[in-house]
Amino acid sequence: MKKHSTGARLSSSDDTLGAALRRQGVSRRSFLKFCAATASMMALPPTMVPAIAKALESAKRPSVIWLSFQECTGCTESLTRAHTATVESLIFDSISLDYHHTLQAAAGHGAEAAREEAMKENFGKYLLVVDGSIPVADPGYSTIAGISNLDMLMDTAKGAAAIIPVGTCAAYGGIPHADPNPTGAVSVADLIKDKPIINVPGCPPIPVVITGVLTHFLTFGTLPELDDLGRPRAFYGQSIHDRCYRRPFYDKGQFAETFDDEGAKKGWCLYKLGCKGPTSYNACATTKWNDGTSFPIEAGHPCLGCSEPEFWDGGGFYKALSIPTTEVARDALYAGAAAVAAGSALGMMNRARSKQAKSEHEKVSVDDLQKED
Amino acid sequence: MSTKLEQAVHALKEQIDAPVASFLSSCVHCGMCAQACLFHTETGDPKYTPILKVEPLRRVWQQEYTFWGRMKKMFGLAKPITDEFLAEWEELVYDSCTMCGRCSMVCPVGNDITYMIRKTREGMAVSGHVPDGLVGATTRAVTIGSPMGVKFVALEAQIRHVEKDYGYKVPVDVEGADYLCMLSSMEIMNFPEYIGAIAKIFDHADVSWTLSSKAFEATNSGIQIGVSDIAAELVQRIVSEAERLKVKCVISPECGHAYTAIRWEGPNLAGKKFGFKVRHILEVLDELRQEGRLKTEGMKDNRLTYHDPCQIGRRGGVLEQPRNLINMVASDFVEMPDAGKMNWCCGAGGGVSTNERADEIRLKSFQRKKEQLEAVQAETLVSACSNCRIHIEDGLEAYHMDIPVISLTETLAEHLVDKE
Amino acid sequence: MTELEFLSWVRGPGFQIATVIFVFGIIVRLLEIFLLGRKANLAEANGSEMSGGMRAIFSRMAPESDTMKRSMFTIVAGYIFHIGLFIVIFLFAPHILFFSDVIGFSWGALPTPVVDMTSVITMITLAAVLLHRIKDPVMKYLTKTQDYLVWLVTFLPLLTGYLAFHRVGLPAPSLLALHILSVELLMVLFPFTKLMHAFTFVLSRWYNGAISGYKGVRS
Amino acid sequence: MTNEAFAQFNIQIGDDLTRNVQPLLHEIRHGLKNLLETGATSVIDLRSIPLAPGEEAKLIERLGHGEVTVELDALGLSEIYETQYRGVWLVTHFNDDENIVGRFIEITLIPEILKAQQEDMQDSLQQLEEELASGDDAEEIKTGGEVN
Repeated sequence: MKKHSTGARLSSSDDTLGAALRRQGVSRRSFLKFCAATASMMALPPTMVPAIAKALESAKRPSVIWLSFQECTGCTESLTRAHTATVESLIFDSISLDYHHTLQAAAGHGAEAAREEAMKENFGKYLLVVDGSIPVADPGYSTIAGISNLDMLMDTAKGAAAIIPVGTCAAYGGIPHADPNPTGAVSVADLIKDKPIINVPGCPPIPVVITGVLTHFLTFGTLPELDDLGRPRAFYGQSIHDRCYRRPFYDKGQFAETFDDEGAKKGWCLYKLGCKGPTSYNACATTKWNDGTSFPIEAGHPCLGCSEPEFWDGGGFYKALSIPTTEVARDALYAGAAAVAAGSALGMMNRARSKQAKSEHEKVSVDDLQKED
Repeated sequence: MSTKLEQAVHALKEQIDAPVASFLSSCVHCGMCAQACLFHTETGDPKYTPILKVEPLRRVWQQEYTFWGRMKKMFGLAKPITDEFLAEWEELVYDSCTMCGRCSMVCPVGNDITYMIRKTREGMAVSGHVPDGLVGATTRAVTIGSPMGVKFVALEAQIRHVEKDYGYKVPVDVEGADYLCMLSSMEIMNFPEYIGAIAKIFDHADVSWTLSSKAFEATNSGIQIGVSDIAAELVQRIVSEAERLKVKCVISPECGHAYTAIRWEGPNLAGKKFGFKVRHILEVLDELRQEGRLKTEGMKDNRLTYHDPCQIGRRGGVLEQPRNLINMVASDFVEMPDAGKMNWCCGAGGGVSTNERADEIRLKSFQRKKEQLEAVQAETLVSACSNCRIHIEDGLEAYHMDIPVISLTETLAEHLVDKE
Repeated sequence: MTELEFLSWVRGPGFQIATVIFVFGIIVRLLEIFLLGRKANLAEANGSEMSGGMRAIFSRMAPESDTMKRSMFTIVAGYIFHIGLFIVIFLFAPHILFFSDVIGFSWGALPTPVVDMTSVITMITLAAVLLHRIKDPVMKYLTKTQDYLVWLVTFLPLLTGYLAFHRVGLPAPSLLALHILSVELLMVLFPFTKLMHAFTFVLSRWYNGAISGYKGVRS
Repeated sequence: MTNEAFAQFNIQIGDDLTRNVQPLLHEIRHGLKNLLETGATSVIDLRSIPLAPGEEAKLIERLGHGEVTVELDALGLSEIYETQYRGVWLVTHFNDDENIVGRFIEITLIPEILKAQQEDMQDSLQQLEEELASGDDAEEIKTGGEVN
């Protein structure tokens, strides 16, 4: 990732990516390799490589503004630790990252001036990447150069071609939004309704997923196909559970009961240990983390479902999905105790009614059987 | 004085107890009881589904004894219990139910539907929606002493005939006798041979017994029509006589519901445990057999089968005794399909035979018995209930079948070895 | 409400509400029944109430041969779907997790494909039962709205459970949430409908057996 | 992760886990048959398949190593070799940090990426001509690569 000096590359934002790459001396063969890796990264079939190559050649270099709000920088860390560094850096070298206050050298008003300049120059065309949630309870909770997150987002969003909330905080509110949500944190989509939004949730998102989405936009200039939660289907189309290599154990009913039992050692399904794989949509099971080394389930830990809204309040990371989040036994006990009281009362009332009916019995004689009333 | 409708609801309210509430809570509308009821199997009409017949009781239970039913009633959401509704149910409760108890045996959740029909009739009886035939019989039972209007003078005349024909003394009002023998009017009027048979057997076995001039009628119309007060009054007549004559045991005759009335409902109607035993004549005879006091000779060699009267078998518990006794006198005894506790009713019990209006359906439902008899190609049918006998004879005639229907007690008497 | 919020609701407050109504309702109804009591029987006994009652609780599971013949479909289908429901409810691993969380102990699960197959068989049987209810004259005559409602709330958890397991039609969290919701619906309606027979059948069979047993008849 | 690494952490890999190997081999067989009959090539992206630990290693082991091995130096290393099954190639792309950025099984006469590209050849031609032109001065030869 290059650190950009303010506005340094703004002038070249009309270049195509192909031209930019060739200028950097990237051979066609290297470019094809890059395209193959890109297709793989975007979860596109290898047959798409020629189309990608063609699209990338003529793709315009967009200006990108990156805003960080209530966040932990984990998403940026994830991105900068992307294992496919060379390939991504190609992309980032060819995009114009005009503002990223964590990464850029300039600070304070200078940085803000760069942002404003980039906005003005590329109004209606730049990509806005956001990480972190936005506090609305009191804007003072998070400000940058005296500008509240809310104001900065609304202001910057106006001229954006599309917004990419990166990380669960920006996409769905994430941890700041978790109960009791003291800052009144909300997601980008909660605030902005009139711009295309591509959510890239995860805590953090898989690096290649971030770059994959950027690349998609860069390559095709269109929004990828999104699911109901605004996530690109290419990466979030299938649940962890569906793509999990431990799925056969689930199907066979073989579960690890604890983290150190025989089942855990044998790599059995982690459902009982609270795995949220069945309700979590992400690419971890195939793309994996750390150079494709592994992903949490492979490491023996249940999925937390970090790419899902409310994952923090989902009722316990180690509580199986089929278990209610409240204390059912306690509820049942209270209800049972109350029922014994109420039922006894009603039962005794019934008894009394029956007794009363019997005591009011009017003796029936044959005269009563005669039809005349 | 409240209206008949109010009285009916009140009566039903009195009848509801934990078993009823449990049964009504359990019904899943599976329809299996319909397949156990000959009024449904022989007509195919779903309205005869047994559990539906207790609908009046169900509504009262729901509206009076369940929290939600009471809420519904309060907000006017409950189905009302109207005179028209009860009128509609009269036929279902009386004409097309013999209280045979077969449905109670098949219900998968264990509902004793018959138990509830009996209770439902308590409400129906006072509502005024009750067959005239039953009202007449009940009135005669209370005022004259027998549903058929038989007075002691008529019995006396029959006793004289019997004593003459059989040559045995028939004791009446003998204080201190071991057994007080009860009779049904049907036996007095239609089958006086029963009295002769009893006299012969008890003489043969040296049993000390007596009839009572004040209480000879064992049948109890109060039970059939469903008025416990009247049933209690009728039972009380027997209890008083049994106590006056200081007998050890009262014998219920060859009559189904009489056994239920005196044996099982009697003490509960009278409100006390009896100081004497109550036994069906077949139980007494089987006891004598076990004690070796019955010596028989000769065997009936035609194909003979036994019809279990519902109230004696399924609802009474007298199932083995008749078979023990038949085996003493019959060499070709065959059991009909479903014999024993699952036997099919003749179709005339529970007051149906007293209800002329029900004649058509009664004969229609007889097809069931006909098929049972045909299945074993019975040549003789033996039973232990006069009501069953009369109706079966009627049914056989209607279906042009020629099978003699005989009394088990009488048959046994015929085969006794003459006393030296 | 996002689908995960929906799921959180049905797993949290929704389940709480359903549990309270379910437990409260059932206990109240059982007490309402039980406390009505019954008169002591003054007649001389010819057998034991207790053994007759206990016997009937089990013997009613084996119908007489004539009953079997006449109600073959009801009995066989009834057996299949009741056993099926039992297997699906109590022997499916995620369900057992639920029970062990609530009552503190667990038991062995059946392999998932077995439960899966059972749920299909159960659903087919329930569909046949519904068809029977619509077609058979007696069933048709007996049937009230409640019967269809109860059928539906029994069928829905099976269907939604099947869909959730196979992840058909909707995203998984929604399917799971719908499944749990359908179970909550079943729980809420339970005390107010004939579903109560799941508890009262024991009482009823006992009473039936006791009434007959007292007279020396095995019913 | 290699199988040795799994063994090191005492992670057991049951045979029943490696369910993808056999179907993948079948897919390769299909691809090869297709190539012979119609000349159509095919590519399998190993990253798009949810492989269990050790499965990839097992597959590669089954494919074996054939006669041709090529190393490519283009934006990091690429290792391309023909497996023991002729026409079935394993293509592994690495980045500068020697991390795998893509791994494909290509079923083709020769992987596309090995062929010299039109644009590159044009560049090379131009470069060669330039070099020859400046060869007269012959002081210093500037090597190509950096076009800007």
